Amino acid sequence: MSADKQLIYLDYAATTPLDARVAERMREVQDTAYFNPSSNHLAGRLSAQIVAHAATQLAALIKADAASILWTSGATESNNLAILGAAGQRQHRGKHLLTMRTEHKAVVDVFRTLEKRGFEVTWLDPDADGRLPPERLQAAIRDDTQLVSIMHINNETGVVQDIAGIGAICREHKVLFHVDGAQSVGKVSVDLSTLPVDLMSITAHKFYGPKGIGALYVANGVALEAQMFGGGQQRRLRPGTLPVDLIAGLGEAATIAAARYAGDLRHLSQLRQRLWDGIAEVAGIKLNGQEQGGYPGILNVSVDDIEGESLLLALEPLCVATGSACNSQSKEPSYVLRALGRSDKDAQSAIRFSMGRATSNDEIDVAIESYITAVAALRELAPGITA
Amino acid sequence: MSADKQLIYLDYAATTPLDARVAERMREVQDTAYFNPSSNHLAGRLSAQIVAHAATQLAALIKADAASILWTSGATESNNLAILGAAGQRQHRGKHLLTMRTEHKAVVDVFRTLEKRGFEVTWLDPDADGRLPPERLQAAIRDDTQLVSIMHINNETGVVQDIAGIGAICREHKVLFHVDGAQSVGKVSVDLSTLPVDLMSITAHKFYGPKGIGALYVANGVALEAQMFGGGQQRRLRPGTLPVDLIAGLGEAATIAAARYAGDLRHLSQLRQRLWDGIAEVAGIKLNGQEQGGYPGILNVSVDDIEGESLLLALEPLCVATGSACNSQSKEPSYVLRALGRSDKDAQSAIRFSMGRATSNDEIDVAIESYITAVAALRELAPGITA
Amino acid sequence: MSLEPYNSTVREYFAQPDHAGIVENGAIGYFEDQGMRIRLSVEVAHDRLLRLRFQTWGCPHVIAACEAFCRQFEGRPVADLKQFKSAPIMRDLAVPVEKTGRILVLEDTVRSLGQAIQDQTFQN
Amino acid sequence: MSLEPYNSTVREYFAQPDHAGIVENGAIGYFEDQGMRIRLSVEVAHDRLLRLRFQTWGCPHVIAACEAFCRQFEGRPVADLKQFKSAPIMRDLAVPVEKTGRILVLEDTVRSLGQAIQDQTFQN
Ligand SMILES: Cc1ncc(COP(=O)(O)O)c(C=O)c1O
Ligand SMILES: Cc1ncc(COP(=O)(O)O)c(C=O)c1O
Repeated sequence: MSADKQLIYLDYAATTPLDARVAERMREVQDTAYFNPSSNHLAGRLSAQIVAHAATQLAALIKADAASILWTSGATESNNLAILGAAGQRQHRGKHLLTMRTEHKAVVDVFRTLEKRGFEVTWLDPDADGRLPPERLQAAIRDDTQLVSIMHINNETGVVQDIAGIGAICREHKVLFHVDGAQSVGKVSVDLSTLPVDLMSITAHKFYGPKGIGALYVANGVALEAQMFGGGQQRRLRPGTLPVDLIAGLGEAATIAAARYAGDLRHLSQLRQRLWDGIAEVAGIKLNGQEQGGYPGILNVSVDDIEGESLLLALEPLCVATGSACNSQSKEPSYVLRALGRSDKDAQSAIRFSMGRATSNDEIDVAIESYITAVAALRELAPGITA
Repeated sequence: MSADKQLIYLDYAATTPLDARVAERMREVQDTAYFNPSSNHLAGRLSAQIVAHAATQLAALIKADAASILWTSGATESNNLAILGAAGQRQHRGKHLLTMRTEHKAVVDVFRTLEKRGFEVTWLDPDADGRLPPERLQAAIRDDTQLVSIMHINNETGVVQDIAGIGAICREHKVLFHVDGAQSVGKVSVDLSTLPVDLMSITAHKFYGPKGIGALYVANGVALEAQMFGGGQQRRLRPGTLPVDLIAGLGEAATIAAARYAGDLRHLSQLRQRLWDGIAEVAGIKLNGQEQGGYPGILNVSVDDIEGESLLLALEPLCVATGSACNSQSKEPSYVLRALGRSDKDAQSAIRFSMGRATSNDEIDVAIESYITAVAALRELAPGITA
Repeated sequence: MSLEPYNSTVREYFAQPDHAGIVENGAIGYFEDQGMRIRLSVEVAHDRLLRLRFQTWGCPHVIAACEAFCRQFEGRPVADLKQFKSAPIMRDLAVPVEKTGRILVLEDTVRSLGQAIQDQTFQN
Repeated sequence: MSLEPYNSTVREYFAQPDHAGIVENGAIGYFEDQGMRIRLSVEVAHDRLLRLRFQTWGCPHVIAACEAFCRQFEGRPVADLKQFKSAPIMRDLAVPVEKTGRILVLEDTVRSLGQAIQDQTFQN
């Protein structure tokens, strides 16, 4: 339990290291094309070309048009721009919006803000496995519904939503559809040439790209109100000097992801199975999310009669998350797991293991042993009184 | 005039290359502490410590408290958050705001947005040398004035405003004072332990730090409305996964700047003098901005009877700016120079040379020759008809 | 941001809770609140707290507070229990303010333990 | 973002404006609008545009358009001037839409030149 021990990082859903080729590409750009892509001179145009190339790389990953890519600082900003921007743009037509209770904070808090501004938000519940039944969405759509926002892959549980089915319903009702793709783009197949999606949030640092850069996919013809002002960059939708090196890094990460995500998924599936096989026998353990069909990079489990914070400390030097990593400051039991029907106590004991490209069988084996040992040790501390 | 020739970069006011030590620090963090600083485990805490250290580095540069540093994606976002955030927070007290006509677009466009939202903005004019006489500000302040926003160093002309004098007037009238310090922090002395400033926007890429990261200094006790929502990061004022490597890079750039800005200023002064001495004899040339006392990294000149875009092309492979680099897409004559009393034609012919740490006398000499030659060549194209 | 949430004492006591366990046939104090549960048990001889043990369902600070209490009071006169205050422990363990309530559960458990010792004494 | 604003033809004509200058005692066409000014001068012989020169205050596209016009029409019959259209030049030079108006100034100048030649002819 000491900080000196070698860290075992199983928190890839929080953030990933830079791919070596991405880092190299960024260095190259930093050295030779560190210019402002908006500058109207040779140097600026060099950087502008790099930005344009990165847009084609990201567009190729998601099978979209490069012109539909808007650069942002990450998925939080993309979600804010998509939701506030679309709601604002369409409010004269109606003020009803739809989302789920299990969305990331960067969606939930945006809708809460819109509620304060006079919008009406319907918060849909998932089934016990975390999925939204399309009929439930269908039933909630009204004449004045303007926007539906549903995430692709849940950051806590790995639950995968039926984006095609949900999108089809939105199209049918002519409602805009935003998808928080922070946990999916670069990790699973995302084909926007067939998926009926209008807006999708993307962040590079979840798929081995740089932190501090993301994108918003904006389908052709979709209008948004800008949320930041100043300068003519990016069709006035999102001003600010473009970080050409970060954008180049995102582009490179996208190209790498396109080539290897299928292999990554096989690797992750095997790791997840090994981990689950190793801890499934712990008394009172419960898997949070889908048994099958979820994103294999995440395994989220609760366990009876264990205090979550002590469990986390007992697991050191394993680096895993309790609740949402993006929100782990708060000691509140995860609202995502509560929405899946878990009790406060179950939600409080939840641990999210999230694996990545570099995760090895050995690390999984250490994780298994640590988990079993930690649960046993904490149970020893409180026999009988923990019923 | 061909792209093959070696670029001569004289656009440091648009953006700067990474300092080698900054790049090294970022690599180190990318390799060993790429974690999410909000993650509640050993790895996350490692990254959190790096972020905390960077805050002390930036705070030391501006002589402020580390707790007053809020991380953003750059000065555009900082300006938006400061101005929209302060105006929103204080609107129940009054809706009058004060700024200058010569601010950066990332301030101007924010105030334009506030005008559309029902705020009243007074746009102060500078004197012919670009400075705001404090009396003019004093006279414009009303009982319902809530915020004054004045930039420290102008990005087009290098004009330096009297932040101490302006701030004193704001304090006296209990009006919040925001300073766009994008062109000053890291380049000149900024001492917030004595300057009466409530909010200051900072961006790393103007002082040899990374692009895509900036900060907003928020003085103790100053309340802002958040402009982005989601997650509990940064006291809910600015959510999103913190880019630990970029933040570490900003911190390092701040430490380096603190040690060398005085020497940089001497170097720049000498270069600017050399450049001005070299071109001052061109017929019809006019210096835009302060003769003395401006920021020495920028020299902005107009010249009679020359079309600016052709001048820019004729100067290749010199990389210089016309109008504002951050806005050089638009071919409109610079509104900043117009506010200094320049005619459209003069503004249109303006060239901003901006020098940096790596600029050499040789490069200045090439710039001088190119400028003289280009002006002569274009005048040859249109003798007589250009009166 | 998550700067170090546990000081070295908390880490030490959490890693080595030497006084975890139960004293068979000892006097028992118990309290639960705020989702935390603590059980203290003690063997008393010659009006002294001879062997002091704890069990708890709680966060690392609660576990460390229990261990700290046992270390401090083992061997001392029963009468000293009356003087127990959680404030010094909170200081030693650098318990964050939002957790203060949890540590007060220990105070209640100690009171309950004192009562149990008294009851046992009267029974004999 | 500033992707390449000038194609290779614009760059070539801008760098080598071979037809820049004025024909002394030639017929002169002049027009100004949108801040652009163009002067064309020509020496006419046997109803042909023998030597064609331009002067201009304008952006690179305007300069290149003038040069392109001179290159195309030098040596051709005066009557051809009537057929001049700026559209093909705009295409060859990939003139951005927002600059279309500027290039139309060239059309007006060519018309003025045609008129001047006619006037000169009548004068003679
Ligand atoms: C589902 C989801 N949405 C949004 C975000 C926010 O992304 P970022 O931190 O890049 O702003 C995250 C992760 O932090 C996430 O997992
Ligand atoms: C004075 C000034 N303010 C704001 C900005 C915007 O900074 P950033 O591009 O980092 O958002 C700039 C430069 O672009 C600037 O020069």
